[in-house]
This record gives sequence, C-alpha cells and structure tokens, in this order.
Amino acid sequence: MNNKPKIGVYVCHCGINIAKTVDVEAVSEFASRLPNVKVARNYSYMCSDPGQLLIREDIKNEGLNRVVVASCSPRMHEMTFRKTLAETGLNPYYLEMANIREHCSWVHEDREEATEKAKKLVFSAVAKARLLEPLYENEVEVEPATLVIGGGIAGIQAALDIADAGFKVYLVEKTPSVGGRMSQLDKTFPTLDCSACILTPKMVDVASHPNIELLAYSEVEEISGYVGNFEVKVRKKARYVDVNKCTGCGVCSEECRLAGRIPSEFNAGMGNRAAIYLPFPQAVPAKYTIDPERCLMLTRGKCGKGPKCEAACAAGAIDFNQKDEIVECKVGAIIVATGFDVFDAAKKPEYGYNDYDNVITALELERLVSASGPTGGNIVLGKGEDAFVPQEVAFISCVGSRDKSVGNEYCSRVCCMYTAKLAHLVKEKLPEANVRVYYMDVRAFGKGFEEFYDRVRREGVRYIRGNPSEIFKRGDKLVIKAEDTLRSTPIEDEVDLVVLAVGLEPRRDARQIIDLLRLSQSADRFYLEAHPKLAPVNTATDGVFLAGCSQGPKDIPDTVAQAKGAASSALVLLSSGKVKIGAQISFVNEATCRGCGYCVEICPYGAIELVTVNRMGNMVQVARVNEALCKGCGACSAGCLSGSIQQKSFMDRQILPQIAVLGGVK
Amino acid sequence: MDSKKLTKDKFGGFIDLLSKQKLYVPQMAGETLRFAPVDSKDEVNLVFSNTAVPPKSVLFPQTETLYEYEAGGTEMIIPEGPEEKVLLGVRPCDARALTIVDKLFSWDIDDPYYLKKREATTIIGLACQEPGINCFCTSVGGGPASTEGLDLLLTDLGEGYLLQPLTEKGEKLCQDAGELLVDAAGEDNQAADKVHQEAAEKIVRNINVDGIPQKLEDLWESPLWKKVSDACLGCGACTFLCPTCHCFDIQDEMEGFEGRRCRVWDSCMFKEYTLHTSGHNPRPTRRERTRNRVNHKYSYFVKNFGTIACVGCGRCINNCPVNIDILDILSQVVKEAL
Amino acid sequence: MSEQYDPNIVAFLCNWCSYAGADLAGTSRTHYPANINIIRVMCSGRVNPLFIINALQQGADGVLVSGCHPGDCHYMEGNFYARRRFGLMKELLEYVGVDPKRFNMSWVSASEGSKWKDVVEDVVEKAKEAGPFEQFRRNKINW
Amino acid sequence: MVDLEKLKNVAKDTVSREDVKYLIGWRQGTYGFRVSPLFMTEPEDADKLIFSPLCVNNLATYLTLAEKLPVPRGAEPDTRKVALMVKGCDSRAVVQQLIEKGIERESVLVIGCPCQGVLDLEKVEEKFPGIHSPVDVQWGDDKFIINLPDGPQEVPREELLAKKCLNCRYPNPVMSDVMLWEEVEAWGNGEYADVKELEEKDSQARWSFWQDKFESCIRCYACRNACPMCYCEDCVLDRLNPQWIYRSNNISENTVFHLARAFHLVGRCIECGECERVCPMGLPLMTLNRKLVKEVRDKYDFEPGLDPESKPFQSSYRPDDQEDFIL
Repeated sequence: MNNKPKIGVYVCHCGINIAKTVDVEAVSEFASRLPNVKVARNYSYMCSDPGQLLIREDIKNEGLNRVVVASCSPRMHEMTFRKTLAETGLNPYYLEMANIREHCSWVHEDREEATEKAKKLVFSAVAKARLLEPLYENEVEVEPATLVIGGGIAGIQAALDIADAGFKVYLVEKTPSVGGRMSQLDKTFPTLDCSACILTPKMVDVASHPNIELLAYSEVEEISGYVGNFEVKVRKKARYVDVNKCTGCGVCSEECRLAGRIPSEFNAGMGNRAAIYLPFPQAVPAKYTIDPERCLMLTRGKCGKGPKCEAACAAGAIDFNQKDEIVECKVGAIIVATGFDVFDAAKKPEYGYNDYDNVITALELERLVSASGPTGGNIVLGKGEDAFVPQEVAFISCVGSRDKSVGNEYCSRVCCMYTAKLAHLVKEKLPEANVRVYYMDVRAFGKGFEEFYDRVRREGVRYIRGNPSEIFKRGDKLVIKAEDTLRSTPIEDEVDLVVLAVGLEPRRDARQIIDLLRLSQSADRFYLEAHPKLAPVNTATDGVFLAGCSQGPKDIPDTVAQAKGAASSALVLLSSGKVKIGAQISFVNEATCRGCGYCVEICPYGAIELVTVNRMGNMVQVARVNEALCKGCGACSAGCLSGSIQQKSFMDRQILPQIAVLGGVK
Repeated sequence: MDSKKLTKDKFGGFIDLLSKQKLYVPQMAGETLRFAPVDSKDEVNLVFSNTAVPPKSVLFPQTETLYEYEAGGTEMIIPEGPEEKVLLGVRPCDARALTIVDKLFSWDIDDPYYLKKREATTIIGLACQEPGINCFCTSVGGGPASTEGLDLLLTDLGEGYLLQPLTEKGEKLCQDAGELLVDAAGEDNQAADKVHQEAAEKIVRNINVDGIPQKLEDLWESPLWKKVSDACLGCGACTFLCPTCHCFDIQDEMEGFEGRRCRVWDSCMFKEYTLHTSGHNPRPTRRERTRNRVNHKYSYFVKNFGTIACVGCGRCINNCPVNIDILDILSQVVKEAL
Repeated sequence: MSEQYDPNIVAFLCNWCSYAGADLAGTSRTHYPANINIIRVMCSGRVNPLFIINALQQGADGVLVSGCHPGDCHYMEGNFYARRRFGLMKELLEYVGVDPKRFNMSWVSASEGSKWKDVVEDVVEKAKEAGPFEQFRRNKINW
Repeated sequence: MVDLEKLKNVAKDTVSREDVKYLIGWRQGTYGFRVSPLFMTEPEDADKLIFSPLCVNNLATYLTLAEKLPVPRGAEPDTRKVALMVKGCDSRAVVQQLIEKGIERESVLVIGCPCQGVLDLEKVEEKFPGIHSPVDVQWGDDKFIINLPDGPQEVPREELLAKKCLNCRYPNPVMSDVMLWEEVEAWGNGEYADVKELEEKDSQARWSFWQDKFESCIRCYACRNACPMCYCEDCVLDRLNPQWIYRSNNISENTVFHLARAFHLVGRCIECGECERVCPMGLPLMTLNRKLVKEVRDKYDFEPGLDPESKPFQSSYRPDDQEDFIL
C-alpha cells in the first residue's frame, strides 16, 4: 500500500474558546499549504459527532492516512479522536494533536500573536504526523492466580477475598504461623473487641480454603516476568517436623530440653518457649516447628542422649533431615502485605529501655494484659520474689514517631489510640493505679476515636502535654523528667512502670521485596504507591499491589480496607483474563545497539534486558524490550548514545522535525 | 616572458595589485595555517613551511553548494559564477596537486564547479626553501621549485623575490605590475637556481616509484595490507589534508522550506564511504580501505591518467596519529614484491 | 539589540506534570507571553540532551525542559536522570560561551498552573536579555 | 623502573599462549619521535616492543575498533583474548569499556605498565626539529634523556611532558592481569588550569575562543575514532535518519558535532587525551572534555574508569544530585 502521507488538518473553534483569539480560518488556510496536507478544515466543535463525522468522511473520501486535530489538550481528547480514526479502519496512532486551546487561545490575548503561534503548533504537529507509524496494542493472557506476600490481617483478608472470588491464591508467610501483628494484640481500639476472637476464624479460613495454598514458614526467593505472568519461586523452609504427621499435641515442646529457655517472639520477649514450638496456641497451621538456630540437635548435632522431642512424638513427626523446599508458581498478580516492625526503643537511650526492666514497650504491655500472654493477663512485672504490681503507670507517646532525630518524621497513626486503649486496660485491671500519658498531641481522628479518648480521660487517665526528656532511677522508682508545656512547669514524676508507645517502622528486611519487585520507597521508607490519591494500592509495577502497613502505618480497619482494595484491583486483572500492553513503548534497533546496558539500568520497570544475538556469526549482546513491562516513558532512548532504542510515537526522528518547525528556521 | 624581480620594499604595492581580485594567502585559522582571504595586507606573511590544509580547499571547498531549491519546487537555483581569485604562496607540490585534481574533474564529464573556479584563479607559487621532514616531492616527479600548475613562481632571494611568469595569467600579472618589477639580472636567476638546488638537497626522504603500480597489483591479496592497517584509526586526516584527494559526497540540506544540494569532502578511509544501502560493505575493514588509498594514488590513477596521484607533500605522514607512513608502506611493497 | 526582538523558545514538557500544569494555566485563563512553543514528551527523562543543542541550532533563542518535581515522576525516576543530564548540559553550554540564560529547566507539577506562567515569563525575560541566538545557529549564511 | 627485558619476555609468553589472538604494544615509528602501535602475533616480534616516554597512544581504542567480520557458515568466531599494554590512563579506558560492556573481561589480557608521564610530541619535535632517524627516549630523574643521533640530551621533565600528564593522578594501571614493574607515585592533584583559565573569561571571550577552534575543524573524525569511548557501530552523528547534524563544514555543524561528542563523554571520559593529540588542526578538545570531567567529579563526586563493578554515570542518579539550576 502506498503510505505516502496524506494529512488532514482539523482546526477546532471550540465554540469561541479558540476562535475568539485564534483566526481559525487563517490557521486552516496556512495548514492547507503545508507539505503532505491534503485537506485542512475548521469546524465549531471537532469533538462533536458532526465534527468527528467530518474527519471520518475525509478519511474515506480523500484517502487520508494521517490526521492532525488542532483543538484542546491531547490529555483531554486524544482518546476521542483515536477512536474516530479507528472507526474508519485507520490506525488510531496516525493521530497527532496540536494544543491550540490550553496552550494558545486561553493563555494569549493578542489575536495576531495567538494565530501565529497556532500556525506554528499546527505545523509542528504536521511535521510529526508525516512520520507517524501505525502502532498496535497487544494483549497478554493473565495467569488466574495471585501471590500474597505476608500472612498478617492484610494478607489474610486479601487472600480470602480473591479466593472467594474463585481464583487461586498462594499465601506466603515468613513465620511458622499466619496472624501477624494483630494476633499479638489483646483488644482493639476503640471498640475493645478481642483481637484473637475476630482474627482466628479468618486464620482458620485461610488454612482450609480450597483456593488458598498456604505457604507458612516460607519466603519468596525470586520473581520474574510481568503483569499477568509472574513466575515465582518460594523457599519453604524446613520445619524439621513432618506437618502431615504432626497433630499439634505439644508434648514435644514440653519435653524439649530448652523448654522455657528461649524468649518467645510472639510474647515480644515477655515469655519463653522451647526450641520446638508453636508460636501461640491459636497458630495456623497448628504444626510445631523446630527453631534451627536454637535446637541443640540442629546446632550442635546432639541433644543429650537423644532428642527428647523425637522420643516424645507419638506420631513420629520429627525429622531432623528435612530440607528446604522450593515451590514454583505462576501468578497474574502480586499483593505485598509484609507489614511493619515496631520502633526499636533502644534508639531513644534517654528513656532507659535497655537499662530498666520496668520501662517496656506498648507491645510488651499488650502481651502482659493479654489473657493468652505469659502472665495470664495479670499486670505483674518482675519474677519470683521481685514480682510486683505497678501502682504508678506512665505512658510516653510518639516514641520513634514524629521524631527527626531518629529519622522518622511521620506520625505512626495508631499510637495515640492504642495508648488510650492500654491505659484503659490498665485502669480496668488495676483500678487503684494512677495512669498518666505524656503526649505531644492526641490525634483521635477516626470513627469513635475521640469518644474513646474522652472515655479514657473520664476513667481517670491523666494526659500531660510534654515530651519527657529523661528517665532515671531513684530508689525503687523511675523518675520521669518532663515539662508540662500547657502549664510551663517542670515535672519530676515518680512511677513504677513506664510504657513507651513505640511507632511503626518499615520492616528491617523491606529491601528484599524492593529488590524482588523493583518497588520504590517513599521518603518515610515505606513502599511507594503509584499515586498517593488515585492509585493508593497500586505500585509502579503493573500487577503488583500494596496492602496494609508495608505502604505506611495504618490501623486494622484501614488495613483491611486497603487489603480489600488490593484484592479487588487484583481481581479486575484476573477476571478480565487479559491485560493490554501500551502501544507507545520502546523498541531496539538491534543492528546498531552496542549492548552497553545503559537503558537496562535506566529503565525503572526492569523492562529491558540484554540478550545475546548472532550478528553474522559473532555473538553480541543487545538490548531487548519486554513489551509487557514497558510503560512508555522513553527515558531509555534519551540515555542511549547510539540512538538505538527509541520510543514509538516519540522517536528522535519524529521529534527533530518538530524542533525544526518550532525553532523557526525559515 | 623573462623573469622579473620584486624588491621587498615594493612588496606592499604588489599585494595591493593582487588585492584587486580576491586574494588568498596562508593564514592562521585556529591553531593551523590554511589559505584564507586577506582583509589587510599586513596579514600577508610568506614565511611558513606549508599550510596544514592544502590550497585545494579554495578550489574544491570542503562544502560547496551545487544548487538551491524550494521544498516541492522544481527550479534549481545555481549559485553565481566564481569570482576572480589569486592564491599567493602556493607551494609547488600543492600546485602540482591541482594539475592532478584537474585531470579528474575534466575527465569523462567536466565538473563545472571546479573548473570554473580553476579558470578564475591565478596561482602564484612560492618556491620551497625549507622542505618539511617528510617531504619527498622529488621522488614523485616534483621538486621544491616545480612549476606545474602555477601561473607564476616566486623565489625568495632575501632582499627580493624572483618572479617567473609561467602562463598568460602570470605574464599579465607581471605586466600589470609595471614599475613595481624590474627585469631580473642573470645573477638573480643564478641565485634562484641555487636556492632551488639547495632546497632539493635538503629533501631526505625518498622512494623509487618504478614499477610500483604493477607491484601493487601483484600484492592485492598480500598480508601486508592487514599489517599496515592494523593501527589505522579510520579517520580522514590523511585524505582530507591530501592535496590530491578529491572524493566527495552529495548531501541535501534543508532549512525549513528551503534546501540545497551540496557536496562535501568524503574520505575512502571512512567506513560509510563504500557502505551500500543494503548494509553490504565491499570494503569492510581498514585493510581494504588502506589498500584502496595507496592503490588509488600509486596504481589506479597511474593507469587512468598516467601520473601518480601523490605529490610528496608529506601531509599524510605528518598528520597520521598512528604513524602510518606511506613511504614505509611503499618500501614494504617494493620489498614484498621482490 | 533590536526592540522588535521577540525570542523564540522551544520547551519540552513531560506529559504528566508540566504539560498538565500548562493545561491548567490555560484552563484558569492565565495569560503569559506567546514566545513559548511546547513539545510534549511522556517524561522529562525522554528529552535527549542533544535536543537542546539541536533546538539552538535550529533557531531557538532559548530552550526549556520541564518535568515533575523530584519524587513525583510518573515513571518514578525519569526526572532524576533529566536533572543530572541537564545540569551538565547547562554547564557545557555556558562553558563554550552560550549565555546561560538561554537554557533552563523547571519543575512544574500538574497543579502549578500559576508556576508555569511564572516560569514562562521568567524564561522569556531571560531570553530577551540574552538577545537573538546566533552563535551556532544553522544559517543560510553558511551556504 | 621500566624493565624492557621483562616486557619482552612477558610479551613472548603471552603471544605463545593458545588463547591469545595477538598483543598490542608500542614500537618505534618510522622517523624521529614517532611511535606506532604494534600488533604482535609472533614471539620474535618482541624485540620491536618498546616502552618509553614516546608511548603516548592509548591502545585500548583497538579493543573496540577491530572489525567483527562475518563468520563463515560452520566456522566458530575467534574468541581468543587480546593482550594489551596499558599505562595508567589507558587502563581506565579498559575499565570504562568493561563498565559499559564494550568488551568482556575474559576477552582481554591487560599488561600494566606504570608510567612516569609521556612526551608532548609537538613540543619535542619543535625542540629537536628535522630528525629523521628514530630517536630513543628514556625516563631519568625529573628529566627525559633523549638519545639524539649526535648524542644524548637531557631535558627537564616539565618542559616536554604532555599536557595530559602534567596533572596525572593515575600513572599506574588501575587494573591489570600482569603488572610489569613497580608502581610509581602519582604526582597530580587533578586541577585543570586550562579549564579554570577559560572559566574566568567572560562568555563572549569563551565563545570567541571556541568559535575560532570549531571553525578550523575539518571533521576528519580523528578525535572520535581515536577515542576509546567512541565505539558505536553506527555513530548517531553520522546517521542520515534522523540526521542530527549536516555533513557541511561550518561553525554551526562543527560546534554541534563537538558539543554532542563532549556530552556523550560525560562521566565516561578517562582523560587519555587522544582526541586532542590526534587532531590535525590542533583543537584543544581536552579543554572541552576536562570541563565536564571536572563538573562530574566536583559536583557529582564521580570518576569513570576506576571500578569495573561501578554503575555508569549516565545511567544512574542520586536523589540528592545538585539542582540549584532548576527554576
């Protein structure tokens, strides 16, 4: 087919929006004399049905093969006119727009000046249109499965939603049990529901759901591929317990030589466990795991006269020869729900967390007040003869949040309310105790939050506005030095227990997932969403979504909401079964590519890789674009010294004529 | 016409006379010497070894408009004819080179652009007194006072110049000079001969070119070519600065709606010189290109025009960044062919 | 310098921030000089540094590259590459004697219609101060 | 100290290896102070090798310059190593080529020659003009010993040192498989007097300076071809579609050629000075390149060609890159 450019130029009046300042007649007359222009017209509303009909008729009758519409911003109507072209069978990418409204008639007053500029913009569009090439949007099939990384409430909720919709889910949890941080909590604010009561049913559902493959005590090792077609390798770590045989009876744990001698992670170090253990009674799967770093058999190769757990296990589930296993799966979407770590209170040495036993974190107190905790829910500190029940209790809020000195400028959003909740629980359990909260601001913004805060104060919890500067020991007591900033008075407050309301931080191993998925971090180091307002669960990598605190501090309802959002975003992808690949993407001229890999490094999407090709018998490396991953930013082409990688529709050879026209060489 | 003499006190007047036409003399451009139009006669300085860029750049400019046109138009606008020029201070080797270039541009088809310029130009030579280190003009049929291609030859005698008119143009110039010149005496001619003789004796480098065209033909497939071209960078320094190299490329250049077709120097040492649209390159490596350069000068041109297309100015040797030395290549050719 | 001199500026704007910001300036009917001519690219990271030299060569008196603020790039990093490239391009041009007022770069977000106006006024003013660009402009005089 | 015996022995051993295609070193040229690259395949050629203050060429260019000819059907491509003699600056070119995958590590065998600074050919030819027979030059303490046909002459080092060596900070190869002799102490502090001098001039004077130079360019492309970093199969500046620059020779096209080339070398130029050395028109191209070398070093804290594992400057950024120039 003869593809000599035959261009139609359509100048829109946009009512009077353009026509008032731009002499549209003169512009279309000018355009008609430009090289390769077959017809040039002006019309009141190009975007209207009759306007579009005009274009379609000309394409048919005049044999146009390129169209320039001079009207509003392409951000407004590019899609409209592309459809117009497509309706006639012309490739929609044979369209170029000249923005003579937002960039011309609306911003310039002088009619002559505006007209001249409009001519230039039209000329520039014509110059580019001559060199446009047809482009095609490709579709790829979507693997109807999802990988959910993280088995906390966010991951659980997302997995359940997707599984309920009928799609396969691989739920990967690093620790031996799902449940995450929420399982450590006693009550939840502001409703004071029992955390375990609302969480455990969901944990059980996850384990029993026919569409969910739960990979607990596992880690994602490798992810390749692209939206719709990710290939994942998961390392299922050896538990040294055959989960098919383990009945979860727990005799092994009781028999373990190290029973009660290893700090329990679940109890935030407030209680102890054995080397073979179930993290907590409601753990799912309810299967025991041997801690390979502590077990005598695994670390030293012998355990007394023989491992007692093995002897005790009636089911014969103990297997010291178990090996890690690699599970491979293909998924169409990935949800990252890796959660958070709590701030390390030792980074605020003035609070003496490392020095004094009765300075504890809120999470530790959480375990103390929990009926499933090491003290059965009694607030007792110390052991044996030293055990005591605190009378004077102080909370310090914003520990590790809103604090530039530790690098955390952000508010952790949950501490104010969990402080109120814990203060309430302390008052409930120790009605005689004096409880005060040192705070900077109280942020009670959520549903029922302010009411709850009021209630706690009514219950006798004192709120003192002031950030303590120091905590030291005087006799049996801890002394808090602070200033009551509302009264401008210095305070020395003697207490029995200090609870630090530590903030939320990105997980210390956050980097792993970044490297696996090429995610970005926002300034607070949490994972960066694609858009803070309009794409809060998306990431810059198509098909990868965020849920829960990995994206930023959140309370449980927000986490669940975001998990549901992420699940629904993933479901949009899975249920459509296909994903469209943009057309204006990059491509490589392999004949001139020198394989330096600059584009590979520059591409934020990992869409380019070096491949070895045979160039006349010589094996050479050249860049190759994965069309499914390319987002069409074109950064690769600006970084290519040999001009070998180009972005379709924005090729150097298409832009240079625009520069020539706008540069105005006459 | 007999020789004339120009004493140095009259030199200024002579320049005034020459300046009636557009006068080109060697001048500094950037860091090097090349022929350029003179604005004031103070710029005229004839003490130099030789120009970096040979005077072919005036008659066969690096960029030359062939015609102009408008986009979509059918009319060719050919630039106006060349103005009358005088080149003063051309070394005999470079003047000889012009006679070689003449042969090419008046071969099967006359090249009007070059020939008209040539016709409109008077070439005043300056006999060479301090040959450069790599000069070998005497080996290829020239000499420090060779007259080929010149209209007038000047020889610096110290207190004045001896002028030898060689063509009608040269004679006319001497006539126009009138009283500025005096008839040269016998001793002036002898002094000039002595100068020429001494200069020739200073030339050290040489080559016996007998039979070289045939030897080159015999050595077409010799491993020699690989050896002598391994170090070649593939730049155009040797060819662009060669006074006899005359290859050009035709290019269209647009400025908006207006365009021109022009020719620009090209070099057989460039990879793309022989690159075909198909991607095929009949001279794929520096080996074939180096072989072509030497063959073109010492074999093909001899066959086509009966003369070696090299005047022994030594520029390609001086300017090669990797010491590819045409005399060295030729002596290897002689050795190999034995 | 003639009083009539009306500088001609070629601007490369990223689609997501600066082009949208310029659209917003239009929607808000902000008025600014007509000397600016916009070429839309998807990302400031797409702007080949040679475009700048080429624009000057092809007749522009000034060149502007505008992208998203750091951290706001639609493609995450494109503007960081642009910043590195053009910081050095500016140095190079200045070093060979091109008036530094001729080449500018700005961050204009989609919500900064009024900043866009300020930027345009600023670069036009600068180009006026610098005068018509002739140093290595492609010119028929060379023919 | 230079140990020619060792050099020759290493060269002999190297070219005798089956996995070595050839060795590239320096040899005395055809006259005077000239040298030429030697492509050595036979052990007996070892006697031609030299290493002296004349060995200015950066031979790393040849690693990427060698044409990759089509391999006949059924034959295997020749993947033997190329052995290369390098000075400090040259070795940085090799490293930079590795960084940007122009060559593969296993395709090259680097023979390191710690260097005390080479001669400025122009200066030495001016000082001792008209010498036809090849001249041997040696390093002495703070001087060059020039063995002219009529006896040796000593010249203070600073008088004849090449410009690129005056302020050299990397006289020792930064990477090598064999180091031929003891490393020397670096003497440079990396200050660029030429750049500074030009920077201090006003913009008009700077343009006049460059205009004069660029106008005299003949576009022979020696600078590009000699550059170890310029090895695109098909240079964008040669291309006709899109045609970035015209072939015509004038101030506009010539300037753009040099600016574009300088910019393509940002964060890549390893200051071997070859572009400037090979220019038949004497363009001070390193005064152009050094400006960007300086900016990249001072403002971006980056130096190319030092660590083969480092990320290329042009395909990386730092979130805190300078941006005081941005409106």
